[in-house]
Amino acid sequence: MIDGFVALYIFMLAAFTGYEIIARVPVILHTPLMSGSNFVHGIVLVGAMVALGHADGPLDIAIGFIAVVLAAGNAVGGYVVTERMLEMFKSSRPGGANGEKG
Amino acid sequence: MIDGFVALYIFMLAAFTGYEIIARVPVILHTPLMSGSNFVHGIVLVGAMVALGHADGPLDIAIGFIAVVLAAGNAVGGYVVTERMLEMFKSSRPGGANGEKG
Amino acid sequence: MHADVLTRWLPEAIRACYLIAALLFILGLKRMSSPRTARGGVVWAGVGMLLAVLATLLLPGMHHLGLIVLGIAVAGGLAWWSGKRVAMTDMPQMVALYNGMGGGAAAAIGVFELVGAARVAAMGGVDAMAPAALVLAVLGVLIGAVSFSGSLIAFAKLQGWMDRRFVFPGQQVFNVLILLLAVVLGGVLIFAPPAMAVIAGFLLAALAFGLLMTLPIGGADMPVVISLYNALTGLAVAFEGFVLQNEAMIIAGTVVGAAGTLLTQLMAKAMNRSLGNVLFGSFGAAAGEAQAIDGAQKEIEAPDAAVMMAYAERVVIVPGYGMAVAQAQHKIWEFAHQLIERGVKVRFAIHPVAGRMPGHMNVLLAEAGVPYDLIVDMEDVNPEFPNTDVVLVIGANDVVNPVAKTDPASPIYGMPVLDVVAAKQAIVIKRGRGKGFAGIENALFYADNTRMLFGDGQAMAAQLVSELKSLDA
Amino acid sequence: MHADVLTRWLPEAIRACYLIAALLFILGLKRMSSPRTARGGVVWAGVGMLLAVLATLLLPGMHHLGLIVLGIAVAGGLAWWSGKRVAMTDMPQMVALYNGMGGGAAAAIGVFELVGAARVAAMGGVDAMAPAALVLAVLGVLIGAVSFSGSLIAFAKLQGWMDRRFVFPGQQVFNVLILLLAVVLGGVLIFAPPAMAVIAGFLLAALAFGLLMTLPIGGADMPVVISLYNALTGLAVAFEGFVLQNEAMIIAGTVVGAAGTLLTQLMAKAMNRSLGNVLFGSFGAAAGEAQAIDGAQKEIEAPDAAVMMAYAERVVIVPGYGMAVAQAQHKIWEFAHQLIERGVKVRFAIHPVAGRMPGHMNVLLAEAGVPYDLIVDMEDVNPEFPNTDVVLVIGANDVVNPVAKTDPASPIYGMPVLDVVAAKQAIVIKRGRGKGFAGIENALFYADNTRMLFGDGQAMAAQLVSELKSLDA
Ligand SMILES: NC(=O)c1ccc[n+]([C@@H]2O[C@H](COP(=O)([O-])OP(=O)(O)OC[C@H]3O[C@@H](n4cnc5c(N)ncnc54)[C@H](OP(=O)(O)O)[C@@H]3O)[C@@H](O)[C@H]2O)c1
Ligand SMILES: NC(=O)c1ccc[n+]([C@@H]2O[C@H](COP(=O)([O-])OP(=O)(O)OC[C@H]3O[C@@H](n4cnc5c(N)ncnc54)[C@H](OP(=O)(O)O)[C@@H]3O)[C@@H](O)[C@H]2O)c1
Repeated sequence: MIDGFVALYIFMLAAFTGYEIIARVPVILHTPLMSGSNFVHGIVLVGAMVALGHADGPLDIAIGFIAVVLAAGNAVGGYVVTERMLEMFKSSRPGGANGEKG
Repeated sequence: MIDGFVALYIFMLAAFTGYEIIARVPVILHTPLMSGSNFVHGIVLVGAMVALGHADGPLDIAIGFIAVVLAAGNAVGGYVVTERMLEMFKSSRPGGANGEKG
Repeated sequence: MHADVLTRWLPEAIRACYLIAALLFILGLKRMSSPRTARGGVVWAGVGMLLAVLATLLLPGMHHLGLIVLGIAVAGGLAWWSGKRVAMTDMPQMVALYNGMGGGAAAAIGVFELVGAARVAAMGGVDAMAPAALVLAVLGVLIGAVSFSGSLIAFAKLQGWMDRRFVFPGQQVFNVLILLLAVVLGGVLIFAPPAMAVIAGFLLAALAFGLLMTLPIGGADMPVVISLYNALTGLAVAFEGFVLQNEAMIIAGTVVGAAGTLLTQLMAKAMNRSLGNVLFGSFGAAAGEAQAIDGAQKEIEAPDAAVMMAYAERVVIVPGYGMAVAQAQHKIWEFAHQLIERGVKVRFAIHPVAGRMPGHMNVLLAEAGVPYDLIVDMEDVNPEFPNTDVVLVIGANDVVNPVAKTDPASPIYGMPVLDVVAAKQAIVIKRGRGKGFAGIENALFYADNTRMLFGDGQAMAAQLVSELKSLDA
Repeated sequence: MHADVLTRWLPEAIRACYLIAALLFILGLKRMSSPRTARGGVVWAGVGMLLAVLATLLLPGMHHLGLIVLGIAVAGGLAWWSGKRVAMTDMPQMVALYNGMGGGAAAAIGVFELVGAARVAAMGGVDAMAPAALVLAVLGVLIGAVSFSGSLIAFAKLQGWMDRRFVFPGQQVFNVLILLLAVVLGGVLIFAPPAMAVIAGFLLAALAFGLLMTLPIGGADMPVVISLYNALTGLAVAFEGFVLQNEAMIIAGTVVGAAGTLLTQLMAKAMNRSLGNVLFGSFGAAAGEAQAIDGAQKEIEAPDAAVMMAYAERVVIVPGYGMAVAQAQHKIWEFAHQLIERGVKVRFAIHPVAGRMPGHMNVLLAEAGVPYDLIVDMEDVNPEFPNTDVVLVIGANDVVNPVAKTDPASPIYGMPVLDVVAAKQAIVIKRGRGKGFAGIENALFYADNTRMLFGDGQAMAAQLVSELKSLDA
């Protein structure tokens, strides 16, 4: 069980982590990273599955199914698009020696 | 209450946070930062106070008192030393325009 | 006995999967923020997602498994298919679409919980949800619904389905009133026993606000807005994660919420604007009368331009939004490649806000196969223009406009620009006298050492390619 | 009724204080990692600490409040006094001392809990502690105790109370056996009902291991070792925080644990060594026979040196460990200041591992009042040496030794050094022919354009100052 305070701690630390991860990103990666984080919140699919899995009656099932469908679109679409964008980042020198430059 | 899993989450996130904070530190600040983080774990004083505050019998009191004394030394000494070290970082230009340079 | 052991270790194992998934998400995002490791990052995050989804299927007490799998398969399949076949230049609207779906899912989960609480309340039960959970469920619905309808509008605009900016007098006041309505209805849900009608009204008000708020924003500002909605969806997911007591959702959602907020600011900053200006302001409201530009534009023909560059020592190519419109990136790279083979030192100079989304040009050039070590940033290339023989500007306008430095009355005054005007020669490919995003005249086009090569970007690049070939024949 | 309200809101308010404290710690550390904001950072963290301690005093059900306040006042007062009066150069050992105390406190808390559990067990009770708490309590005692005794040895060594490295054959095997003993006793505490005798044995074994592990490490490696123990104390605090269910301790401890681990690695890396090498290896075990150095050292007298610098255009001053020994920083800054007033462009070049702790020279120069924008890093200054008229080396040796670049057999081969040998002229202040930390000959001292100014650093700097003055008289 996560009570309110523990949730606040987790919020605080996760927010720091998210902030620091982005703090050094080069402009070139802004759009792929937006897409990548869009994929990550596709984890909402897990919540949608739990909702539909505990649905009780037609209204519940309808709402739960909508949630699953939307969430699956988020997760799968987010992955495909991010993967396609990032696939294109390659260096002309094989080792990618220039990799950090961005 | 924090159960094992929640504790693991907090460990994980706090570790990320700590790591990212340090990742960009210039060499010039290594020693003050070591001292500063030494001060921060002086928070053990809180735990020592709780222990002594719930001590029951002479052995408990003795252990608790030792904990409080040691922890207070950590917290207060850590603060003073860090403060003295960092006090000396000043720029010749008042605005500290060169501040980020390290 | 066997079943007993299963139910005991299973939930722990599933929580462990969630923990690992959260870890993989963070590590994946970390890798995605450096070009060298970016490709691997999304795979790490993908493995985390797979793990979390599979673990959830095993959760004890789950019903409707068939329906769940069906929903995932159908929606996932469609998303996969659409994501695979969309053109590179249409990526931003796809991100908007998928992001909106995530926001909608978070809102749906919140509605699901509220409906359940309403059912308990209708049967005379009290306190179906803990206060903190109730508050966060309501907030999650509000934010998720705004992100849902707002992202769909952003998608429609970028897709070209809605060209106009819908503006009417008193619009901002009206929007604020709708938001207030949503907040009040949300408050009613929190402080009174939840009722179905209130839930429906609340959801509708939230959806309406997202829609109305996004309508007046111009299509070109959409990348920033999408990034904002991305952060909001993250937050909504985190809130609903608390309601469901799911740590992976809380952590992934919060990380995205914080990362997205910073990213939104960085994007707005790269465009030299504030977030408030993007959301509520309008671009181009300049302080005074812009200075008039003297002189005339001097034309050049493709054969001459090709020869000029073929015999130059250093050439810098500056792509802009017009290259994206013309889909000229492949032809331009073909041309650059030919120059390189002739011994010319060619580099691509990318302005941070060239195009219509951050990294737009990088993505296009990468698609065409331009290795990213030929691409230089603005700060690195600006001092080198005086030593550059020819700069080829293709479809860029605002980002090479010297008035940003010289004319305080210009709406883009203060924005850092590529110093093309300092080069020995500049050749500008564009279709005609069309203005750029900021809608102002460009002094570069009138400069003495600039030649205009009028025509569609792709056609002109193709012509340059064939001219070069004929040089060798 | 009143008391009832109190007990209801009080624990919540206290937890809120802990939350704010944790936030302030993180923000404070973040500020401390940038020179511009560093000073404020420690104050932020200090406010957090104060808040947490005051809140804890209000915790319901606390006994022995007088004793608590007494302990804090006495120990805190002593620590304040000692921290205030210690010399800047003695800071590292004070950090070691205070860090050891923290580790000891964490260990004491763990022992406190284990003793309580043992008492319950002795009275026939079972499971006084949850398994996870028990494991972490034991781990916290182990790590905290090692950090405690290890840090005290580090303190004693740096304080000059123990000069020798205590080495005996089979030492490492013996140390491993002691560690194994501690681990086994810890395991007994976890898997059997805890007993007093086992607790005592476990604690003693852990203390002995920290002591034995630190004894063979040379004094100059101590900064890295202290940083390691600092990280360990953080970890121990986090573990005991879990046992006490105190979130502030968990978070602050873990943050310090992670930050300290990275910092330890950065420090070792700056010295061009691995952590394993610091802990278990010995410096100077070179691969082959070092190359002999030809030539002779050429002396110079202070008046000539002063004149040379007074009429130079650019002077770079390179301080090293000898400046710290001689406490010459104030005199050197006085001298530099005079040069600056004469129009000479003076800068201080600091090698990352000059001195005996990271940032050693920065701290000393800052103490003397040298503004930090006169201080340049190795990477920035190295390309400029060929344009530098005179380099004044004071008490530095290894960090300016060109054999690090030229002689693969040298123990410092591969370490980046200050390229003083490339300057037009170098003047080296040292007492005689003493070697540096690495114990090797320095080719710079034999170079054609180097002059040796033999004498104690402080005395020589003072002489340079008075020579300069007499130039003007
Ligand atoms: N990157 C971002 O995130 C972002 C987001 C929103 C807004 N913006 C803004 O967008 C602007 C970007 O500047 P920019 O220089 O890239 O583009 P721009 O200033 O919008 O100029 C684009 C130019 O391309 C030409 N063009 C259009 N279609 C063409 C075609 N088919 N072939 C050849 N030329 C064509 C147009 O002239 P013709 O009509 O004469 O051909 C136009 O002058 C900046 O003002 C920036 O602030 C950027
Ligand atoms: N910074 C760190 O974190 C750290 C930690 C541990 C080890 N180390 C190591 O320490 C070394 C540091 O290099 P360094 O160049 O700073 O120092 P160094 O190589 O140790 O040389 C110091 C020199 O100062 C001279 N000296 C001593 N007392 C003096 C006095 N009173 N007046 C004038 N000169 C005096 C000595 O020569 P005389 O005896 O002839 O005067 C000696 O050659 C490196 O090898 C580094 O790896 C650094």
